[in-house]
Amino acid sequence: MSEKLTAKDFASSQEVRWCPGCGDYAILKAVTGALADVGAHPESTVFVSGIGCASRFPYYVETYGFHTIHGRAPAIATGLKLANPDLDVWVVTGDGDGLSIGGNHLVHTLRRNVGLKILLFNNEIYGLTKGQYSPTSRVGTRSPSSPGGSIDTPLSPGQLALGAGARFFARAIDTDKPGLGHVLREAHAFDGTAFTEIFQNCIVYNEDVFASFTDRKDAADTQLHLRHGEPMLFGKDNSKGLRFNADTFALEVVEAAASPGNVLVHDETNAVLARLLVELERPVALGVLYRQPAQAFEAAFYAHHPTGMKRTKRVAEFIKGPNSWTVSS
Amino acid sequence: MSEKLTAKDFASSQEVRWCPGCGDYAILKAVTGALADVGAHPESTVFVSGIGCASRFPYYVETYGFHTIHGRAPAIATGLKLANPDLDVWVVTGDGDGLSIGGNHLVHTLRRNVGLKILLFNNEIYGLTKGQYSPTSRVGTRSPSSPGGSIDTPLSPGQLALGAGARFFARAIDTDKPGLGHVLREAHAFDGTAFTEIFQNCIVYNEDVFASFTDRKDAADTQLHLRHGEPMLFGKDNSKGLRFNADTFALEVVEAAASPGNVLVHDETNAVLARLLVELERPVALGVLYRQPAQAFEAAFYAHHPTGMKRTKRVAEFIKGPNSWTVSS
Amino acid sequence: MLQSIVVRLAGDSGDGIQLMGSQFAVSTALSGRDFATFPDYPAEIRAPAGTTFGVSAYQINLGGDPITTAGDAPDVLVAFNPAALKVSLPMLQAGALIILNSDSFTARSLAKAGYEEDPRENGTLDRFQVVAADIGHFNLEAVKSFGLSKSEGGRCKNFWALGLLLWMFGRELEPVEAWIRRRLGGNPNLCDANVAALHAGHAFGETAELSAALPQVTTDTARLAPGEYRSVTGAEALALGIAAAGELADRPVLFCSYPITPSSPLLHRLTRLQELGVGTFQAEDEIAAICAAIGASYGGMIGVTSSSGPGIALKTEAMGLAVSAELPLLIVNWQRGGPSTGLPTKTEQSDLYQAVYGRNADTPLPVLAASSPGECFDMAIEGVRIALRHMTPVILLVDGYLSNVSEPWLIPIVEALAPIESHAAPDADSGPSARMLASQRDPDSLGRPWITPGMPGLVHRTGGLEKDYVTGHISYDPDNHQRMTEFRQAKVDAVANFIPEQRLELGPDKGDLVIVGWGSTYGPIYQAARRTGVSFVHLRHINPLPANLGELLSRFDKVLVPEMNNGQLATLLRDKLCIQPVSVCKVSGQPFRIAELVDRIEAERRGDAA
Amino acid sequence: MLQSIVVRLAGDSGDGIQLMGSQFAVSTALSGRDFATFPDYPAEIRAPAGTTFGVSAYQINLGGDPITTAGDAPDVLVAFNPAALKVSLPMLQAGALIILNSDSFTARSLAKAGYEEDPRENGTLDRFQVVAADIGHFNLEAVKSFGLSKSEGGRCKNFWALGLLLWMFGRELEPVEAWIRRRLGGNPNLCDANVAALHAGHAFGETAELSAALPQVTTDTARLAPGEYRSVTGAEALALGIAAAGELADRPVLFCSYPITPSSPLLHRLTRLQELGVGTFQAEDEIAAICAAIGASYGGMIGVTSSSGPGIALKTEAMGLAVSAELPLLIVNWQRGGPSTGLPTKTEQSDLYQAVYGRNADTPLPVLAASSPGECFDMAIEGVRIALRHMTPVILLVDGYLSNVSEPWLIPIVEALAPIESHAAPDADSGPSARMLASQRDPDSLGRPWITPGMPGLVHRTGGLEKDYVTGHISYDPDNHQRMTEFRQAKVDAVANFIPEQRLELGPDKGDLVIVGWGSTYGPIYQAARRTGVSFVHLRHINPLPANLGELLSRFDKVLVPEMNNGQLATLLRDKLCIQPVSVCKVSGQPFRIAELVDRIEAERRGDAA
Ligand SMILES: Cc1ncc(C[n+]2csc(CCOP(=O)(O)OP(=O)(O)O)c2C)c(N)n1
Ligand SMILES: Cc1ncc(C[n+]2csc(CCOP(=O)(O)OP(=O)(O)O)c2C)c(N)n1
Ligand code: SF4
Ligand code: SF4
Ligand SMILES: [Mg+2]
Ligand SMILES: [Mg+2]
Repeated sequence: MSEKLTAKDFASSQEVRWCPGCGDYAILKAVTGALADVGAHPESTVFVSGIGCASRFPYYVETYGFHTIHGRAPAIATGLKLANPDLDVWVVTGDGDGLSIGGNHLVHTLRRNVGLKILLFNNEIYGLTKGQYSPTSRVGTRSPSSPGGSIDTPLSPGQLALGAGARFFARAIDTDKPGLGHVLREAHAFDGTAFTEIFQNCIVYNEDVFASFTDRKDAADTQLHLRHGEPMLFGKDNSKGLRFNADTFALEVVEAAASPGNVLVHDETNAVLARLLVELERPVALGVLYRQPAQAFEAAFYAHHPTGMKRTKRVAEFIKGPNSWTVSS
Repeated sequence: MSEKLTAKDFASSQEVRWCPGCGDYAILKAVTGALADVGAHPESTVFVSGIGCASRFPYYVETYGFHTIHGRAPAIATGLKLANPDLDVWVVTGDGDGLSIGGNHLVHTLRRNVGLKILLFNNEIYGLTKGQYSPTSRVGTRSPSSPGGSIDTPLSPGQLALGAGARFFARAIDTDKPGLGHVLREAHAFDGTAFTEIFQNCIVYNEDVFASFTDRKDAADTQLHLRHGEPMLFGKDNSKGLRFNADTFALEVVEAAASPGNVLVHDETNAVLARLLVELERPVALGVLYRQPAQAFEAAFYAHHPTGMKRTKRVAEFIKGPNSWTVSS
Repeated sequence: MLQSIVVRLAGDSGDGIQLMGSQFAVSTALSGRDFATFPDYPAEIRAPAGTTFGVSAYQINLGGDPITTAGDAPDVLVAFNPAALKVSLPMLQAGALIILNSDSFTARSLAKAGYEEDPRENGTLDRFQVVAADIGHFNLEAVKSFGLSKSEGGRCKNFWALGLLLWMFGRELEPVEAWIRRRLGGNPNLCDANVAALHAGHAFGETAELSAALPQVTTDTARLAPGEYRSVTGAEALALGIAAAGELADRPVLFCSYPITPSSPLLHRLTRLQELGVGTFQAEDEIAAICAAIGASYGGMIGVTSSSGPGIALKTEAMGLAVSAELPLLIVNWQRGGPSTGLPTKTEQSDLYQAVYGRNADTPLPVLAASSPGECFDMAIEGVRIALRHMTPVILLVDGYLSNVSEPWLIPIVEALAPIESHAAPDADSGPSARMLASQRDPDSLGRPWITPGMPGLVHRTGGLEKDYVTGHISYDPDNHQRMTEFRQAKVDAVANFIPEQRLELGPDKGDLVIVGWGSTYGPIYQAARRTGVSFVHLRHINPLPANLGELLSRFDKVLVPEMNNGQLATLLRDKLCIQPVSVCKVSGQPFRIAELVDRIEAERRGDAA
Repeated sequence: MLQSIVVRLAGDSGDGIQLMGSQFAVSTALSGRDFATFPDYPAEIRAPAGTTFGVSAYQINLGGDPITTAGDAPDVLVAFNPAALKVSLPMLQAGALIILNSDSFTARSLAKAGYEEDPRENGTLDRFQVVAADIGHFNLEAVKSFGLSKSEGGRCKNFWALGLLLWMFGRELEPVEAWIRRRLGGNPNLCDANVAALHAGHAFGETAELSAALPQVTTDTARLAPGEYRSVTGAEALALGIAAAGELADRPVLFCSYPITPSSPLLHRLTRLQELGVGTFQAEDEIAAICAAIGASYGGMIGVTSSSGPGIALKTEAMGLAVSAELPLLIVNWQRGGPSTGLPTKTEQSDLYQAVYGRNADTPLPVLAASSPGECFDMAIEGVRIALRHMTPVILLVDGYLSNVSEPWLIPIVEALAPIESHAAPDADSGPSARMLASQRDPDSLGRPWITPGMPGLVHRTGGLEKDYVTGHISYDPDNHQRMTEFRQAKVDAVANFIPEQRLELGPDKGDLVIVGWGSTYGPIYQAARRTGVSFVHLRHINPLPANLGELLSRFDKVLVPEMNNGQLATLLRDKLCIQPVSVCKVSGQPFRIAELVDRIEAERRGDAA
């Protein structure tokens, strides 16, 4: 497989079985495209998923794929990555799979910084099980299991990840081809756990929950596309910018023209800033919010393993222990 | 039981079975003391725990107690609190019980803001199972399961809790009677999940891990005891203070005398500040780092239950459904 | 006049087949017929239109009673598209009537269904009577005046077809019309359009040229016991049963669950029963769900949790805690196809091993099973009754598909049922000895008093470590552990002293062959036994088994055990009764057909079974 | 000269009893005796000094072979304090020799132990020979010169007592001395102090006035098969076995686990075997542990996980995934007392149900059991061999206490063992059909090729949904599910074609009574069978059972099944062999005593058993 592969080469022969109009289709296109862009090899790329609509993903990608059990994909992927660190291991999960039943594995994978690219398709609902509210559903969400509206305060994937010690956190919108493509490539390049939240539209059970900022027509005012080292500008002709108010410890919107000097420049290595960006509601911060590389878990694992998992001695050299004795006939 | 109970009244008849010198003894004394201080009633107070040395705690308190299974105490306590919101429910857990196997329940309990007082005894080790490294053990911790030193980046209980949406986070040292007593009383008064990390010395498997800041002799320089609305002063005669550097987004130590104006005043409702305080290593921030009340989960649960879990109708009124018909003989 | 008739509706997931089916079932009920249904839909939420794996079907068997299965082979098929036809064809009765939505037979949809040629033209359908109608077209005509979008208008076609069907079976339109108005009242225009489609379909039935081909059908009416009836699904009946148990025990119920197919419908139902003192908590996972339920029971409410196999697996550790702490709990398992994620939307009976034997250590607990949608109500009450009487967790096994299957149900009079007793807390003399009261057990049920936090003077500690039989304190004493292990077994065995003797459903009380069934296989076994005249025993108490079962079965030369698994009840009977049953295993995710059981029974009697 | 003798060392958790015992065991081994040990310590890390529940004990049975248990009743007791005496007294052989640390018999410690009066004075000890020595005092004398703190110095007393014991048994001091130097080399002063204490204790033995009372003991030496031996615990042997399996399969091993008593020692051991291509991963919980192991197997390493009952319960869902995806995996279960947290430090055999039946759906997998510390080595290899041959998860059951029990072990020659074959990946012709290769199975073992990510041209998808038997794609086809369910059972059944026939351990090959055992009950059953002359069959393969077992057992009138649970193997035998065994259940957390088995056997033969 020397000649460069295209997005089509990464589409499997399996019939895609999401609802017509599901945001997952756009994500699938973006991922196969990104795989082609980064020159991934099908045989050394693996998609590991849990259970859910999102987790159907591996069937549709022409690479190795493991559709496992609900919530456990990060743990299985960790074992896989330790067994073969040369593999490109992607984890696809949902807001239920990854944050509800699987929350703990996600947290521990992030703090260990295992070399996995984790894509969390957040549609703020349990799709596959027919639309119950999820850990990211907003308070008051009416669903089959919360006809009167949900009362649980939702989790913020970004805050939880950063609180767990994540070293890469990015965000994108399912249908934002360039934005999603960008973070997928950055995630692929990151050595450690690259955690990406993708706002995904479930047209059947949670249609348009993200419309307030995904609508193309006023995207300029509702979306902030971050670039490290560049001023945080948005709005029509980048007319607006963000400033940090040291008294309130909060970010505030300013007219860029008015105060060019104090428009904040994005520093993706700043965890405090990252948390403020995660909280922003208008505009919503997209792109790589935080990136602070550190040795990946598998690298530390092999570095601490004197022989790098190679067998350099034989059991015979260990089996006798300190005190053996011989019985002669 | 009208007349006021004393700490001794809250000590059960059970023989305490921790190792001689274990930090848990001091915590037990502080808790029974706090129960007496706040005028708790034995019959309406419950201690729920998981498994671990810390989780032995309920046996030693003369209240209701449920020593459950590893990591699940917050989930069991949630059911109990929903069943009887009038109870004072305390959860006692360890860094393994609460952050390793039980991490997910902790996270979801915090985001829901269930009315539980959670005490996490952090000794940075698995005590009961004879000393393996835990999720809070520092990198390089040598233990029976990491003879070459652990490679996992530890979790910060405070960061994880705040990332999960905790609305009360406090810290204390096992042997710091006033400091611990203070946070226990504050935790008891909080309506919602009050999460308290207690630095606890495991003399057998992790002796003195916290000595760098628990040592009485230089406590003044290594400990910052927070009080809402008061300047963050510490050191001999409060000679030092903390300032926020808006360029680096970091807290820095200043000579209080030199710059009285810009010594930061503690605002326990500021989540950004709370995260900076959690990170502080010298001095270590103690007391209530963060408190931002919101409706407790059980309150919302009963508010959303039209009859507050009372039976106001009989099954007979529901059982027929919309379409019933009669077969006459 | 037919004794009974089997009708199958099949179309795309998007065609509203399940809704059409359930409305036809209600109308069937109101017409005084007995019936049984079998909804059969794809695993995907909305599989791509036109594909065979996207076909959603609803089968109903109706007529004179007793109807106990959805029927082996449909006599009437309504096929909305080629894929639906293709999937259903192999099941049909020879000479069956097929109603085709002909304008769906485009080249594209034929290809999607995997038809090389049009089955209407290549003789494929010769063995059947075919009635083709441009349902899509006529429906659009009927609703055109409402100015709906094409797709909106198209979505009325299930009611057009239902109208036609109602004409065929000579049914009233009124109840369906009323239902539409209740359901779509919010959108009068859409509401009227659907009603119009319904009437149009009905009117279409009369049109001369068709009615020649389309016979009007009348079947026997049911000879059901007198009383008030409704149509009920397993999920509906179980939800009502749980609420009734709360009423009979006069305790609130806290239902703690994490969604999973096919258990979720129970959660959904229970959220609607708040005024009955029922609360629901959607936990972060199955472990948290059972733990919260345990916490609720510890706090004095009736803790209930529900899931299916994979989720139940996760609950097994916590079940041990409930057994050790002697706390009541109802655990419902809606069994689905496995192993692992397996066949989530297909039914199975393969979690019996897990229920009876599936825990670490010697951790016995009572296990029940429901035979039909309506019986889910009774078994929920029985489960809670046992849980409170013996202070133990109880597992209720339900075959997954019963969740959505419906049948006519003689509405029970809850007031007439025996109240559920629980062991009152003893009088507190407070002081240290009070603690011991928590472990003073009733001599017959071996249940301990249900002492809950908040009760003055009874303060005590409990947990998952072994406890002293008398004081309830932690005990590592060897003899005490022996005693406690035997006590826990004795407690479960004691359940047998409180449950009814096993009775025969059908047939002579001794003879050459008896069939032993459990769960939803009741329906097909009942019919097969009736046709062959063999005896039939059906189990509702799985653990412990009724005390007289061994003696009862010993009166037969051969014991035949049909089950939708690889022989799990057979294992239990060998273990507990030391008999050697003959297993009839079906693990295809499909219920038994009556005919296959009849064949097998006859083969066994001839002695020529493999 | 005695055939064998049972010695029990008992003291406070802090007294270093376990260390003293293991050193005495090594010395026993080096002296050419056979032996078996039983460490018995409290659940608490360090229970309060002087309490009965804080007593830590180490029992060893030594002498001429075959020694297969730690002995029913100690002939010699070394008691470091009153609590140790009180706990041990009921176990002693009449006339046993008791060595007391007399200066520990203070009023305070007597009270702590719950003695109203001094047992040395009220006749309690009349039936025994008592030798009192101020061990504490003499020890401090011996180490005084090293200027240690009182507590440090006091902690040498176990070596002082060991010295005395070594004198009693006429042993060399050198190996122990060498061990002390190895272990404490870092602290020469402390090291010398302990050595001095050792010598002082030994010298003390010679002193005239004592030796009168203190006999020197010599026992038979063992007639062990010639070869090189070592003393080994179950944890040591299992760790070595896992490493050996990796060597024999020529694959790295990834051991993924979460600490739990009594499983942790295996994890600790394996962290020391890195040069053998073994890696260890301490996961956040048991679910993550088995999942990481599954991921490792999916990636081509040998995935292994270990826990005890409660943790295994949490792993059962993931086991189903490994079965469904046909991935190899070794799951070790160190069985402890339950239910729930139960008796964490006590041994039991009560997870057999869970291992054989404890999963949702029809999810069979092979189950093995180890009979002795040394056999843990063989069973680890056998487990991995089966896992790789049949591409299936395998459960290995080990009775918890074997983890720390030691015995002399004839050191195996790993090079001489048969290599472990795995199903090589087929040649990739790439293209779509390559995917199917993943489900082309070996006709005998039914194992599929172990295709792992990274292999070019074999790219495919797998998972927990039902798969088409041929293509491996997702399949909801009813007949395919039937076929796959039967295939999964057939695969486990096929294991029986590769394992040795069941043989008799002892006794005639037919007769009135045969005892069937499994796991660690081998020891006491062996002795009891030998003394009573009955036949003895011991199982190492629990599922599937050896093909000839049914026939073998059918040659006996009565089958007696002693087990440390409430009758779980008996259930399995009824289920699989349709025989009716007689259960002998002991659930006290203590191993069987030989005498109680002998009594039971004789009662059964007389036919007067309850
Ligand atoms: C152990 C277990 N519990 C529950 C389920 C049922 N289940 C499957 S997917 C899912 C949640 C899916 O939500 P999410 O992860 O957000 O994925 P989505 O379908 O929304 O893409 C649940 C509860 C399961 N399959 N296994
Ligand atoms: C399901 C289960 N897994 C594992 C264990 C073993 N276990 C008991 S306590 C514990 C960790 C204790 O550590 P921590 O919570 O920090 O408490 P500590 O003993 O340090 O106070 C573990 C792993 C268990 N009892 N149950
Ligand atoms: S249910 Fe929602 S998430 Fe699932 S496939 Fe359909 S649209 Fe997509
Ligand atoms: S092991 Fe450590 S934490 Fe546990 S009781 Fe002993 S000192 Fe305390
Ligand atoms: Mg979702
Ligand atoms: Mg700890």
